[in-house]
Amino acid sequence: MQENLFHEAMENAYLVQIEQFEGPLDLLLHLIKKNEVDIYNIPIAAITKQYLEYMELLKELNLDIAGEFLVMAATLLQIKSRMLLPVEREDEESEVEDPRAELVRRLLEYQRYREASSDLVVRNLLGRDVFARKFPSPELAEMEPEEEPADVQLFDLIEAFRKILSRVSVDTFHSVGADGISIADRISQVLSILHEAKTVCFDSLFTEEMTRDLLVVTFLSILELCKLKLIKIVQVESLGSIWLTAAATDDGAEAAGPDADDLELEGAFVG
Amino acid sequence: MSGKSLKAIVESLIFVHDHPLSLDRLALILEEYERADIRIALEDLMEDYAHSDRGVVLVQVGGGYQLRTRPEHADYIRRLNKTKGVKFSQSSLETLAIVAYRQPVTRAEIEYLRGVDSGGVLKSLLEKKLLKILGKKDVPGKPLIYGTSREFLELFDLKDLSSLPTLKEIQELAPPDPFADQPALPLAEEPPAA
Amino acid sequence: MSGKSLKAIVESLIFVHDHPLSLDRLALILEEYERADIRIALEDLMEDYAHSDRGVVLVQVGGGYQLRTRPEHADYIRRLNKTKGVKFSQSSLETLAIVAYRQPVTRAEIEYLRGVDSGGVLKSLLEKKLLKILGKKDVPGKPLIYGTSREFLELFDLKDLSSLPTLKEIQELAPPDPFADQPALPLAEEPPAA
Repeated sequence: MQENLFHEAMENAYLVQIEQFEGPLDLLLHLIKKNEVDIYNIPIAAITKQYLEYMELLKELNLDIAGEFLVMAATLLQIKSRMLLPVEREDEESEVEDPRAELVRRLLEYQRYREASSDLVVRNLLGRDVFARKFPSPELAEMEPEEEPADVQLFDLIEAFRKILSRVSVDTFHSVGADGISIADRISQVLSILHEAKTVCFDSLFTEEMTRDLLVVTFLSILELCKLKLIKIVQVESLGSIWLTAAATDDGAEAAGPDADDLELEGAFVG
Repeated sequence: MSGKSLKAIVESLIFVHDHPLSLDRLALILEEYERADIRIALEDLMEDYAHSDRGVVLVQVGGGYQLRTRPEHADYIRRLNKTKGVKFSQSSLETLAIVAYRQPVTRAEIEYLRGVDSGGVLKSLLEKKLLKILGKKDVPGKPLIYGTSREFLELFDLKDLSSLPTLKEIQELAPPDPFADQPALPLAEEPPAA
Repeated sequence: MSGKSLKAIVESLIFVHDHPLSLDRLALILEEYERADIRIALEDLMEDYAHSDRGVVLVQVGGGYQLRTRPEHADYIRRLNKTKGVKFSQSSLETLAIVAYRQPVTRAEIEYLRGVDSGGVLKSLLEKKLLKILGKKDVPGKPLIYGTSREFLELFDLKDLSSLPTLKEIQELAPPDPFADQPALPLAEEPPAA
């Protein structure tokens, strides 16, 4: 009777979106409820069968099956095979845990939060059931506001930074730009140019045929090199050309290369 | 009639503020008044609102006091605002519930409990400001830890986190079923009373 | 106590609306009530407010009805405004974010990233003590280099700079989904109980 559960359903053409199941735990709870079985004593063979049938159905419909569903399928099969092993009775003291125990704990815990979430949604929600004055009162608007930091979350800060980066250039902070060159790569290129030429004109590092991405990468590489004190930037006269020179190398600073910390910092922005 | 009573002052401050106003904040603003007197004024005000048949009630929510409309008037106000109000997906609600009860909590813990990837829903709840990043957990990998925000309390009409409804206890041991075709689970952490 | 009286309904509507609410508009919203009754409710409400010593008054203004705080409370309300913690402007937030993530950083670098002059906003963040000057950069022109302060950490409730979440950690929450545009497919539901 249960075998054709889902196929029957298809024939009945009851349409429902795949989102019906939040995940494998949700699906399992659904099957347990539908079959009216005791969650503490799940008939694992029957439930596994139905679970796999559902997976089969998804496949037939050419739907992508989330990895979590497959992992659970494997878990169910493993539990099923362990259930078939004879329980060794000789050692009464060390009780062998039921193969289903871990799964049942997870299901119970999940069910608990499911219930908690339905308790939440029936509360008097602000903006749905109850309303407050969520606008600046005219009394306040008439007064001079004084800016003081308070109402800002960490997430706002990260979001602000993300927006800046996306505005500057999508690829600027990507390790690989359109030219397939990262800031780190460009840093070493600029350094080797400087090794040979000792002094180069800033403008000569930016040529016409370079893409915008490469221009930006080059610029950031130079900034990074300044920060690492590996190069010096000199402008002889106001509005005159800018020259780059390798920083003094006597103390071996150059050999040390970019500071590991700084590179890590950089890594944080690379998507 | 003078309106210069402390109770009236407190009422006007709560009225004009667009978020719940805490006793601490009131005490800071009304520096010439004793904190104890402000507290009494608040209690009086709560009492007044509770015993009136007015359209507005004073509630304790999100760590402060706020004036809100009555739930039974929601329908009329929706007509005015032309909004249907917030709607949550099951995944958002599950995630909110888990974070609310288990905070500070990591993404991995949430995903273990829900059994599915929860990165997207976490991000969307952060964007809605219902969750916040509390910092990083002091374990290898330093994962981010999450908690609920003041906005969460405000949205769900909660005075504070301790006023969340108690999470249902998980029944630890099932009564053995003599008709079961499989042995009952020895799930109990503690042995059953022998 | 029922709160379902017309007077209470009218009060709640006036309360939540951000502009004066006219009788016409009220009559339109409360279609199941007689305009004459709504007018009476409004008059009753005016009467109630006039004879109470509450912090809020009902006034007729701009062709409608509006709840406002008592003028004699203006001084207290001004104090609320002072400690209000006005939201960060976008420019402050951007600058703070750049300094937080790229420190030590010069004004030129900030301006390169933001694409606009940032002198004013830097100054204001320095005054708020959220940023500090770390020193001068050893390059021609000796530009000042900026970093975040202890107050910055306190504001965001951070133990130290290393607990600042990275952009990568946030992006990892919801990596771009290549199947995001895939429409939901119809799927059969369980059959009706036969």
